[in-house]
Amino acid sequence: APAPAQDLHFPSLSYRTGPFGAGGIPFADGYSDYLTLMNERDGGIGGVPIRQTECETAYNTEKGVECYEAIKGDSPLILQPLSTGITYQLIPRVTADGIPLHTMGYGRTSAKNGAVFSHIFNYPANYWDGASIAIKHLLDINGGDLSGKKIALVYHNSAYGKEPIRTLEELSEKHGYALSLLPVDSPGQEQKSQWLQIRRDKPDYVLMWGWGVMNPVAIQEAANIRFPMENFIGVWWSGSENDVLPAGAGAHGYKSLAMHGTGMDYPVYADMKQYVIDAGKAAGAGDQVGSVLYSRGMYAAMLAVEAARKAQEIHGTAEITPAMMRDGMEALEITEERMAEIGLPNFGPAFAVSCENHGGPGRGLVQQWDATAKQWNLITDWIESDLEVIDALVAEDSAAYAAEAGITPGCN
Amino acid sequence: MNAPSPDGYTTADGRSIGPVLMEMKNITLRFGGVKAITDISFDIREGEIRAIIGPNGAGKSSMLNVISGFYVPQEGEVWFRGARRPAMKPFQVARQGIARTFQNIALFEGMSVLDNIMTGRLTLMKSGLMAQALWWGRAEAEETAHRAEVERIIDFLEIQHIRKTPVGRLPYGLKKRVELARALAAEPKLLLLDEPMAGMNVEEKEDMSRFILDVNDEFGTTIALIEHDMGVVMDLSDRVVVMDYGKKIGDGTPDEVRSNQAVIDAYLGVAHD
Amino acid sequence: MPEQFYFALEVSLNGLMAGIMYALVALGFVLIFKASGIFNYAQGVLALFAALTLVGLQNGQIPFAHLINAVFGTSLHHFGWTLPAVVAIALTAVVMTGLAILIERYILKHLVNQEPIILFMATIGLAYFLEGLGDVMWGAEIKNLDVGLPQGISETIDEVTFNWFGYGFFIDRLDIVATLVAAALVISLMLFSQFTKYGRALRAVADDHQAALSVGISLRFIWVMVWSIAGIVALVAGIMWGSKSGVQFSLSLIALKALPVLMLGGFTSIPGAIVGGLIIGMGEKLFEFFIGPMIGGATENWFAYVLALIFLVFRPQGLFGERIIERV
Amino acid sequence: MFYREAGDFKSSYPGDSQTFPIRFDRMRYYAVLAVAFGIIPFVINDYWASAVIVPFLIYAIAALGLNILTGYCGQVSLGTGGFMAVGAYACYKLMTAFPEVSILIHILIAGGITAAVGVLFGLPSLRIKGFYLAVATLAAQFFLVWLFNKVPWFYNYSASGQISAPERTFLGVALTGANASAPAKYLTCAIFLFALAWLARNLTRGTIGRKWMAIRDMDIAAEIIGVNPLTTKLSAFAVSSFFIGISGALFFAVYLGAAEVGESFGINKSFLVLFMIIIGGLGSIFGSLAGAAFLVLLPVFLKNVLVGMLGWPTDLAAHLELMIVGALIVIFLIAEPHGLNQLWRVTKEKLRLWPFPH
Amino acid sequence: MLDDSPARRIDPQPETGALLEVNNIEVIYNHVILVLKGVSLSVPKGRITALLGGNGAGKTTTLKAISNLLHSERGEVTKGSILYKGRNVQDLDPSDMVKAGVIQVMEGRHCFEHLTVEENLLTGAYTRRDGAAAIAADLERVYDYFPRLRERRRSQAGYTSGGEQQMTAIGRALMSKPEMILLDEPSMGLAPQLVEQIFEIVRAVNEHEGVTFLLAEQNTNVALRYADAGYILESGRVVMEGSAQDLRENPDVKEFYLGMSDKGRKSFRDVRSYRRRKRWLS
Ligand SMILES: Nc1ncnc2c1ncn2[C@@H]1O[C@H](COP(=O)(O)OP(=O)(O)OP(=O)(O)O)[C@@H](O)[C@H]1O
Ligand SMILES: Nc1ncnc2c1ncn2[C@@H]1O[C@H](COP(=O)(O)OP(=O)(O)OP(=O)(O)O)[C@@H](O)[C@H]1O
Ligand SMILES: [Mg+2]
Ligand SMILES: [Mg+2]
Repeated sequence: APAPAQDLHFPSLSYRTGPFGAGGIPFADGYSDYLTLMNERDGGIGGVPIRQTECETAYNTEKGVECYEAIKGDSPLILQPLSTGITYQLIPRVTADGIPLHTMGYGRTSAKNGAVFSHIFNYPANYWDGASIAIKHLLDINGGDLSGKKIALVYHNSAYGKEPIRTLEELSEKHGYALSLLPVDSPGQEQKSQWLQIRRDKPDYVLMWGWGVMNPVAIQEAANIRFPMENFIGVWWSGSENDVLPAGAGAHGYKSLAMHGTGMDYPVYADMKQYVIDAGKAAGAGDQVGSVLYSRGMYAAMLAVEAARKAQEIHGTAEITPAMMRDGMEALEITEERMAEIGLPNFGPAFAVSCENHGGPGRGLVQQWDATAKQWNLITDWIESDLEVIDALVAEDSAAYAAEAGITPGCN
Repeated sequence: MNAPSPDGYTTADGRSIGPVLMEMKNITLRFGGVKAITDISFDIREGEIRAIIGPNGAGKSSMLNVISGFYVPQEGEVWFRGARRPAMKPFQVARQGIARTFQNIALFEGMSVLDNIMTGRLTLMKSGLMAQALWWGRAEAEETAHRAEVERIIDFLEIQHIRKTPVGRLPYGLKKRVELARALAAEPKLLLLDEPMAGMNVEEKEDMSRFILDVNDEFGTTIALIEHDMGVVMDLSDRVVVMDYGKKIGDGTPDEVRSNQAVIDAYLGVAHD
Repeated sequence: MPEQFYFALEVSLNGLMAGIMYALVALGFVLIFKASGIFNYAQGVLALFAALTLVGLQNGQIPFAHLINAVFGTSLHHFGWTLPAVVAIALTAVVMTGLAILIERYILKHLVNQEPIILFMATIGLAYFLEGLGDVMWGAEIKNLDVGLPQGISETIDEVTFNWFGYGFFIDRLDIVATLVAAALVISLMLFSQFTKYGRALRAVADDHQAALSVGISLRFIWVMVWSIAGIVALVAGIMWGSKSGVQFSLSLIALKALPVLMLGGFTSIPGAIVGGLIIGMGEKLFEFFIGPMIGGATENWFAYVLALIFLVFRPQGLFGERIIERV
Repeated sequence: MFYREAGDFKSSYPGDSQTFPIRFDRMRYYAVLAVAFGIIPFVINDYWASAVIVPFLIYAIAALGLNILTGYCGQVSLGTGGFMAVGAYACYKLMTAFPEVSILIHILIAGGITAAVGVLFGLPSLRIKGFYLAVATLAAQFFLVWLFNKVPWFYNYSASGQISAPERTFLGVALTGANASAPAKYLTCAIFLFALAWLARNLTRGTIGRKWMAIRDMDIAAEIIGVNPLTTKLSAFAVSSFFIGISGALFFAVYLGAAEVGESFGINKSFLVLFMIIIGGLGSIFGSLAGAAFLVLLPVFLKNVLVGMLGWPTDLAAHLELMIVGALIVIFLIAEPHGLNQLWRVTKEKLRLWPFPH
Repeated sequence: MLDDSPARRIDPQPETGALLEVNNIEVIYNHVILVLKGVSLSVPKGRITALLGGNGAGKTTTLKAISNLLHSERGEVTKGSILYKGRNVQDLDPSDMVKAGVIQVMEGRHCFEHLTVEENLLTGAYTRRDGAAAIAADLERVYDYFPRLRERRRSQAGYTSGGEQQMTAIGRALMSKPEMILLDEPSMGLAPQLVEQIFEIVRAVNEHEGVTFLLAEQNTNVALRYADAGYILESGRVVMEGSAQDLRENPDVKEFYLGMSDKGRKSFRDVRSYRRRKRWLS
């Protein structure tokens, strides 16, 4: 194991260029700003300063691997690549190297099973939770009955986009809706045929698993064919300002999932403004503060910081190693009080991580775009995913992985 | 030589010419509206140097292309070694023993002189892909054997000094010589030369003539030759076909052709020598 | 079954319109290929660069702000003015012309008479460079482009067709604009290349750089001219595509949608770009719409290429391309 | 000074056609081999292996393959990514279906399968030429990617369509999977590269190589002098795809360990490998290696300088990196359109003449 | 055809000065291949000057150095100077050279394959500014010179025969109304009566329009009949120069370039051994 560091190394595998740069920038900014805040305001975590490094992956797996290899010897406490593709590369590597990987709302869903994926965490929610939450939301609006309804899934034709399909299929059996699948090739600039199909088939609801330019184009096309926007729900990666703004008024009423709150109505922003933004220490261009993806980056950093605190606490040392960090993450417990203390009351769900469950509570929210006010509004309370269905799928998929990779599942 | 017998004839300088090697029968070739060749028949005999002459655009090169199988005439038949030639791809024609040079030099510019000449022997090489990949026994032995042959031709044409030069850099005349070497390397029965001496000065033409005669002498190669230098044509060839606007306007020994009024009008301009 | 028929018709119409959008990009390729035999891979990036510049100018962004801030620790972002669309478009056209001059000066001039693949490679280098430059100059975040083009379903067509057929056709107004603009572009470019001596010079240059030089055609001038026109065509394409999806990196990838169009129409033919676009657009949409669902969808990318390939097997130079001269 | 041909006469044709006719070149070649197999395996660490050297070796194989097709046979292909995917997926299916068979054999068979697919997609080259062919090969690229993405059998029905390489050993040493050590990965790739480069060298200096080059330089003339265009072009496609298939298999199994087809074998791969051979030098084996080294190393180098040494923000550095790579490509082409290989040759020619200018 | 044609009367003292002056130029290709090793020429205005020499002597290179087309072949003039009308023209663009009145007909035709014959000819008029009527008139004149081209005017040049392409290339140069034409091997691949015809055209253009010619030619015989003066190049050096008359009478030239021995022309068949070219300089 690497020697204890003088500081806490939080690398950021970000992408500020390439086809998905528009999504990567705010996330990376939020991630970095929160860590900067910790340093500026608290002098680090537990008295040890945070050292941030950033490595550009351009959403490209090879560059991601290069970044990983470059930093892995430098005691990185936690990695968050914000890319399902890179996550898949890193899963075996981090496990072998003993570095924890946090993929919040993306990556490999079955990593929820900590007995197989010892170093991978995907709390507070994953894709399958997302799919289930969306269906739950639809159930709610439909008085608990979706039978006979038609639901279409428009998805990014990649590993990422395909993730929810299994879940949605399982759920369609359970709830009796008809599911149709409409893949969109990356990057997704042209979606005429998909949306004409939707226009023809007139599904009751459209779900979307999109990323990058695919999102605004889909929303634009939906508006073009006058698909009722409130029946169009995107996953949390299809719910940022960038996605809805290009469609202008047409996007009004579009919904997306969320795994945390948004906007700047949280006390933490007072400190953020004081210590980071006004101090000229904001990351990037500093113009993303408060946006959805910025909030997500900040949330990711916040959870990482909390896990680090936890690790310091269990191991009784402030200078933690990646292995200790892993333990901290596995023992992480987020309570509502703690969230309030941090200055993010009710921003995310309360949950506790355990070896059996690296995936958190699987709760989410639904937000809706108000095109006139140009802001997202949360329209539901926390929605629980259908763990009965999902846990079975997780068990099945993680068992398959364990068999393939020769891992004996177990919690120590 | 009048009305050669089927078995051949004897030339003025005493060489004996064999039976018909290749015969073109009523060839007509059109490109859209352009009639490049109209109903032309002639034959080439074994061991002969046969010239094809005519004004620019008369269809001479097209005729060679028909012989090499690159152009497929709309009408007419090609007979080779006493049999009618079926429809064939150019590379199959080459494998029958017909090699040629081109009017606009068609060397492989990216390769060295040596490699270019070696390509001439492709039709004779047999080793398989695997053997070559591993460079085992047969491939290397074969390579060496053919290399020896090629070196002989290189010596013969006196291009030893440029063996390893990429042909792209060579001056025009040398390129022509390399092209000739490549054609010779194929050990053809019939060698087609399209203006082999264009762009050469007298001295070089003399050299080239010498080579052509020697090939003809030494290997008994039959040669069909297109050339605009009347001196060369008249001196070298045994028989001459004259074309004009795609039609045949004369055929016979150099002397006959030289005095043919139609030929003088269409091509020579003035009586030559 | 009239329903099905109407669907097919609607899909075809929309396919044609999508094809026009591809053709807008393909046009730029054709121009440059015609004029220099260069297969300009950077055309897509040119469109991105043009769109970025347009938005930047319109919003009064300070170019290179991020770089300046990083180096000098300043915090510059905007000049604080916004420009009317027309002015911004005109200025962008000027920028594209300037870019053409620079490209000629620093790249093409030095590559006269090189093999096509080398020139192709150079344009890829250029594409990289411009991509980086665009980002450094204007920032990589997604931007909205609004020059006041209408968007969304055309109500008129919807209503009229509904009254006539009992089925309202969906046509995007942006597509209608694109069609009109493309038609205007194609006609003017065709007139230019058919009836001016520059048009002839363009084709001469494409055939043989050296010979063109030897008759006194200034490659430099021709190239600057053509690259400027291609830059402006790229601007048009950038505006159309940018209005649709916002301006960001992926815009440069539309080049990949233009390639099958180009190949089908012929690399050297201006009307070919349009006809190719129409065929590809309609073909791929119909295929995706009717066959796609059976085989899992997302077929458009490869189907466009396969369609073009099928045409090429019968006409190796594309529908309207110049015959490939094979002689010895 | 050392670089002299004089006194280095050849007395036999095999001697004259050997790979490195000049003594000094030969010595240097042995030195490179000694370093590659005698020193590097003992000093290589994870970073150098995973970030630089292994990708370099693998790309070099792909570049060799493409160079055979494009550089030697003149058929421009943009399908490299797709063919690499064929190699990768073939290897994955073989690895999971026949776990008891050696991974090395799987890799070779994957190459063979790719060769077959390559021949299939090479058929249009008989009609279609030049850039039209280049664009047509994109059909292969997009179709193959789509196929591997769409048909679950290829990825063993995994939820996301990703494939991950299970651990496979050779003589008890892990070559794939997370436990494969840097030297093991390095040696696997290095041995493949060495063997394939040797194969490529043999092929290109013999009959088949000359047929390829003849087709490249002037296909009509080649046909008229007796080259069968069908078999020649298809053999180039086959050999090239064999190489590319192996590189794809290594890329997936040894280097990445997991792959998603659209992301790992997308169109960008095709372009990248094409750049390599153009920058390195078309029709040159050394050029393929040089080009691969250049394009793998340059971005890493630039990143380390800009971010690591100058401390610039990563995004700025990434954008500048793009600009610099782009500019360098152009500068290189202007300085020497025939690539690094030619640059090297000219340098040698100068050395030979040294100290005289001409 | 080899006995002396009506020899042109040569003014012993050209009344006009040199239009083009090449002073001791050295040309290197690809930074390493030294091709011209100090060539000096002087081309008097209104005259026909021939540049003779064997294959690879450097004729084409000299012409390209003058027309500035060398750059596009990765060649450069490393020493010496080229003066046209007393002005150093080395830094001009090839197109500026054409504007200045110097046009080159390249060796090996170089027609624009995809353009029709007529379009090829019209590109020759690219730099002209004297109106469509004048251009049309000149086009007619070219067709009168080469009737074969009139017949083929609508065909793509790539599909015309070698000779037709040669005519097109020469016609194209004439279309630019130049002051000076650099002709590289105009007779190559042309039928004999056409060779005479082309040289007649050269002479006519020279006499009636005062166009100066510098022509590189292998066909020494014809070239020296039509030229006023000549230079002989060997391996990148000028080895002999003089009036056409002098050259024609020089025994070495006679033997090596005109193929004549004391007994007149001998048959190509009689050349029994390969001949070593005599070098005037090594
Ligand atoms: N692009 C080039 N690169 C390298 N060497 C060249 C190049 N062009 C010509 N050379 C060399 O320069 C020398 C002179 O060539 P040049 O073409 O000027 O001769 P030439 O007198 O015109 O001959 P020819 O009568 O055959 O046309 C030759 O040895 C040739 O190999
Ligand atoms: N592939 C083709 N397509 C169209 N026309 C052609 C083609 N090949 C030749 N021609 C035409 O056929 C005629 C004969 O051409 P060919 O090349 O055979 O003439 P040639 O006798 O060799 O003339 P030269 O002495 O000038 O080389 C010419 O008018 C030419 O334009
Ligand atoms: Mg001919
Ligand atoms: Mg010459």
